[in-house]
Amino acid sequence: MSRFNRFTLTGLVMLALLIIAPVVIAQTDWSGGLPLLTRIVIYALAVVSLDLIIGYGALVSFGHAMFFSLGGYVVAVLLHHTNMGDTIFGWEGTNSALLLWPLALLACALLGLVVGYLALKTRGVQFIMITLAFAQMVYFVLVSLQYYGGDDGLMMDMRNTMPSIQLDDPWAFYYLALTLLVVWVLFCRLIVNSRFGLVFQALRQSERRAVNLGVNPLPFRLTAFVISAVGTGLAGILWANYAEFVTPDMATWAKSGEFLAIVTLGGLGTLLGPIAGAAVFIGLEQILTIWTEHWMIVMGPMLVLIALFGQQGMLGRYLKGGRHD
Amino acid sequence: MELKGKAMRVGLLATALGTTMVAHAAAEALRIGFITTLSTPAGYIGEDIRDAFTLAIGEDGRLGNTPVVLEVEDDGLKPANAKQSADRLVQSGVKLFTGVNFSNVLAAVQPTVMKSGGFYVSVNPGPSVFAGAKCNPNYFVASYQNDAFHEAAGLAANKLGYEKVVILAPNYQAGRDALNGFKRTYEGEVVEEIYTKLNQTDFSVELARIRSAAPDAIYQFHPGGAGINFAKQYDNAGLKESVPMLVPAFSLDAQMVKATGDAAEGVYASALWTTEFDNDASRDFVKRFEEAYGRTPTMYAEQAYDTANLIAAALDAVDGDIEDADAFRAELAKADFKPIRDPFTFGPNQHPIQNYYLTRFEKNADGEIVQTVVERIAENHQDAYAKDCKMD
Amino acid sequence: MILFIEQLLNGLQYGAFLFLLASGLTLVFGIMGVINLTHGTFYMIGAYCGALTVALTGSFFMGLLAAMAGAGLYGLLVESAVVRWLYNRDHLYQVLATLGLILFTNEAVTLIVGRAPIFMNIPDFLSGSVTLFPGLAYPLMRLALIVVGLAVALFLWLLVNHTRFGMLVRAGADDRQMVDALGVNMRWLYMSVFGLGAVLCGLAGVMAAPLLAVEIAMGERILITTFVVIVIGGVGSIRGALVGAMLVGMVDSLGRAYVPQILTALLPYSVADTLAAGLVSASIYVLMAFVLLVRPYGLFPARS
Amino acid sequence: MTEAGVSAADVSVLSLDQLHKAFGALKVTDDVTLEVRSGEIHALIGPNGAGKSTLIAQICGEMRSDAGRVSFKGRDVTDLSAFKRARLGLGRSFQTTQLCFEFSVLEHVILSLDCMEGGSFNLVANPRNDAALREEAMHWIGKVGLTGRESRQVANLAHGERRQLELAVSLARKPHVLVLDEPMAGMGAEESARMVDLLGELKGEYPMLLVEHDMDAVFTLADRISVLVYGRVIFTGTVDEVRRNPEVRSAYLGDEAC
Repeated sequence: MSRFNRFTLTGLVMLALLIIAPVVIAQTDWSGGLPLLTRIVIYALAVVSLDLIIGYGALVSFGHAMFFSLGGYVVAVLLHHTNMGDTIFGWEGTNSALLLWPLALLACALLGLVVGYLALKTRGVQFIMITLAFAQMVYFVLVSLQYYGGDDGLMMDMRNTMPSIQLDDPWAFYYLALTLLVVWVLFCRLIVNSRFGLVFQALRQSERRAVNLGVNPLPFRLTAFVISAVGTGLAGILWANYAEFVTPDMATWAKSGEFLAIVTLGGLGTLLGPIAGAAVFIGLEQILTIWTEHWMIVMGPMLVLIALFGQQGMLGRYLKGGRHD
Repeated sequence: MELKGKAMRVGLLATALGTTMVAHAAAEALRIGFITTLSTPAGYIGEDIRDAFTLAIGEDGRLGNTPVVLEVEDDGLKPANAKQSADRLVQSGVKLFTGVNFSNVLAAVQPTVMKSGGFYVSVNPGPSVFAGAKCNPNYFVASYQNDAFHEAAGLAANKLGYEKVVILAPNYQAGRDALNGFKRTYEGEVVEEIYTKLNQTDFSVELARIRSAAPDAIYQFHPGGAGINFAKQYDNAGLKESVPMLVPAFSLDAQMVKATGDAAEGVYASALWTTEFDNDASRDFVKRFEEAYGRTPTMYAEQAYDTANLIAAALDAVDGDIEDADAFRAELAKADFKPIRDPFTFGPNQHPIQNYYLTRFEKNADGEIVQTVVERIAENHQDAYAKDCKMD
Repeated sequence: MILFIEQLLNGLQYGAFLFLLASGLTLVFGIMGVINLTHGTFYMIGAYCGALTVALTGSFFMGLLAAMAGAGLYGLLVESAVVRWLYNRDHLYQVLATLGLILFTNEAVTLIVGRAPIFMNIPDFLSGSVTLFPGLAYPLMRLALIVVGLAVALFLWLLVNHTRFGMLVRAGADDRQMVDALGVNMRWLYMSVFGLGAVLCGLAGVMAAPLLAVEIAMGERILITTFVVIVIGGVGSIRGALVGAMLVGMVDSLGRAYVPQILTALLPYSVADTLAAGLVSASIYVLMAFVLLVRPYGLFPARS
Repeated sequence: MTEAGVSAADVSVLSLDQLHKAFGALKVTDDVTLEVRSGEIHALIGPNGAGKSTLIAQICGEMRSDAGRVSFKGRDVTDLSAFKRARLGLGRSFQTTQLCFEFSVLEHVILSLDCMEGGSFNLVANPRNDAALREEAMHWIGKVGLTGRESRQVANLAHGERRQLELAVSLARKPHVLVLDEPMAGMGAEESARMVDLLGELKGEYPMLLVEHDMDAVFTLADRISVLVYGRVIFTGTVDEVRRNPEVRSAYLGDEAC
């Protein structure tokens, strides 16, 4: 029971901090606070999704940036056509988030399905590399999309619209992103503890045992992979709306690596740890860049130290400890 | 010497404390948002831009007569970071921005600044998106429109009498723009159009294709390290002697020439300005820059210095008050100052109408490779997008 | 025809270069189970040490020695300070730590040498071209790369198949516990393999430096390609690294040489142009995905 | 040992027909024919390297056979993958324990019960809160003598307890045959004795193929014994027949026998 309590307690503390932080920062004259928090929340959404398959399924994807970029590109491209007055296969387009976002998520799910199906034929290092390969392919496709700006990326003239929520208002946008994060974490938590989740985790701990209990590994891993792709895609959608432009940058291996680093930093298989990881990683990057342009000379060794001594990331020990006995 | 010491000190301060540089911060100092790329291998360009701008500000912390504070932010060549910085600076009340070094970063920063009603004056990139239908009254480009060097190179190729050429660029937007710009003005035959991979390091395959096509010359655009690699390998393959190479200025800037060595000798480039410009303002600038920072200024440094002086002239005309945006805009648009390169005027899209030169990398008396001016190839050249720009 | 042979040579040359990088990486990977992202950094260190030494002494051989020594020493430092403690940890921690080392090294080199790329000349005895047969002159520097690549392949083959060290390396790739059980000093074995890998990177760096811009982050550009090579070849196998390197070198080079022409002949220009550029860029990743789908553990996996 | 009574119960549950497996030139299993009848414990013995582990992998579907057939409950399963064979009721234990170490004992047995049909894609329901599942899981935990240990994490169990849990995990699925790969391996005398008692209790309920080195255990438990040497079954018979057979004695039992 204590594990449940620790998760709930940590989750509530984080939520309280994320709710209050912008209000507190607004009292100071630091204008970068809200955008920084928004970035943290969006990244958190992506890395929580990644943690779902790495932490609970040992599926180390080095290509999750492809879903991040796809989510963003789908909304940006559709918005672009709508604003240009083009029709898309006879459809005049829309700017409504309620329509565009599910569409983008569907695209991510389909890509996840295809990539997952092929990649899950391999394991371990080969899985890491084949996901990377697919992400690189997506990256090169995006770079070669001349019509959508190619390497320079595509501007969005406005954010999507949503009934009764002003996405253009930074406060409303932040709290919307935060709400989505909360919902997503709760959903992931539900999955982890579900009948599906039990099997999925069993596959990580002992595939042979699970198979001899009659489990066919592929559908379970594929389902989790697709769910993870959708979550990362949602983060991409939010990112596109936050930044109001998308670039192939979103699909580089460095971005995928960043996601991996954040998950590890926060603590694998904890769902909440990666959120703390995102806050620390992005916060640190922000603080260090303000301090010196040679910030990497500090950031680098910090990552090394975390890998060497933070055996389970920042929150791994705490959130995983105290279970059974 | 006095100046050198001060400038060094200011430069060092900027390096050590990063980013917010306070030069004699008076209470009323005008804050200028200066977002540029300092980290990453391309950071040397950002350093040149920042340092030249700082040099223009001088030891008294004034741009013209107006006390200013440069709010320098490193974007790390990530548009998202730059956008973040722009948001932050806009919210803290900054109204005037400059410094961005790359088109994709500018694409992230410019709209944010425009939305806030602030001004942006570009020190380097002039992407076509903002030069045509999406031009903006508060957006000025004090350098060049992105296609200009390529168009000038096309004219140069005509003048040099090349009848068939092979053209190469990396397969991304700027690369495609480059080759299209060249083809717009070039009158001969393009026998082969080769797109290389982004971040490609080895060009042996492309060199073999060039050799077999046996053109009169090649035109190639590869920025940064790729440009150096290309020039070195081109020389090593023995092609430089038989097939002349023409490049836009930023494919071989002063720093890149050092890393390219003798392989750069004999290469032609289209340019706005070089260190060998024959006028006092230019010589003085090169001397001061070298004294202050111990290195040769690149074309980017010159552009930043001119941008600073353009802003200085406009500020002086409005007594440092940019709250009256209309007045400040009108003064900027006059371009009423003496640049180091040839004087220019602004077209309707507020991009420069200016002269371009054909230059050649040659050894000087000291055996150093310098960029000598061959001849003027374009007079009062205007970009192709100006006609699409309709200011209100 | 002559052009085709020249392009084959280019593919061979690129393959030889990739092999210098991939052989060390695959051993480290196979024997120690470590994903070492700093491998590209050793290559950069080699290029810098070589270029700076040549600038100082004017001797290419001094540069060669300095590059191999510099990269090797840095490799040993990285092994003993960081990587050694990560042998039995999950791959993720190795990725995190070595990513941190990349960031650190790049910035440290920036602070010491500066951001602007530095220059290294082609040594006189390797400048110019030789005529292989009428109509085909090939640059000596590139021929030298091919020769060095093949020599290293031969050296590694002898080392792995005909020495006690090689026996341990092979055993280690097959079964780590077994080597442990033999009572071999594993620390010594790991350090030498890691150091050897770094030295070969340094060699690749100094051999490439005359043809390339020596600059920060040059290692990361080549790192991912190197990983592609060893995954295609099969992790832990020298033979796999050689075959993978040649395959990647050929596919990349011949793709760049002929795919645009072939597609332009078959398809309307506007389609062919974009398609060719995309295909050429992604060719090695397509190759890797294809190989892994058919043979999930690569062509010559060390561990079956 | 008495001769097993010849009755309707004597039908074969699991039968191997001329199974072959070679790695290169090395024939690891060579023409193995063998059957496990309902209600019996059929022991498989043989020296190290005889091919026992490979044979089990072939039976359970982890390794494809080069030739031959595996039939289970009268159905040809040679081409079925491991998880499909498991779903048909082929239960097993592993030579080195294969368990999910992060689960609690209770969770693990619940997992086993919940996978009867190959696992569920229900993303919402928490099986731990299913009273019926818990109750049934507790029954099997009790059956193998782990009552009181149900909330302990598998990683914290003693070696013998893990073996008991493996049995519970298999039994919970009500298997039609149990393939046990050295269930006593690594156990102390006391633990072994408890395991022998436990298997003895289960005898008759579940047909078993028992691979074991502990000859005392084999002679106590088995109805029939097959001897595997260099991939071939050199003899099959009752315990007494095996004891008496000179070929077996020389090839394998030798001094170890008594």
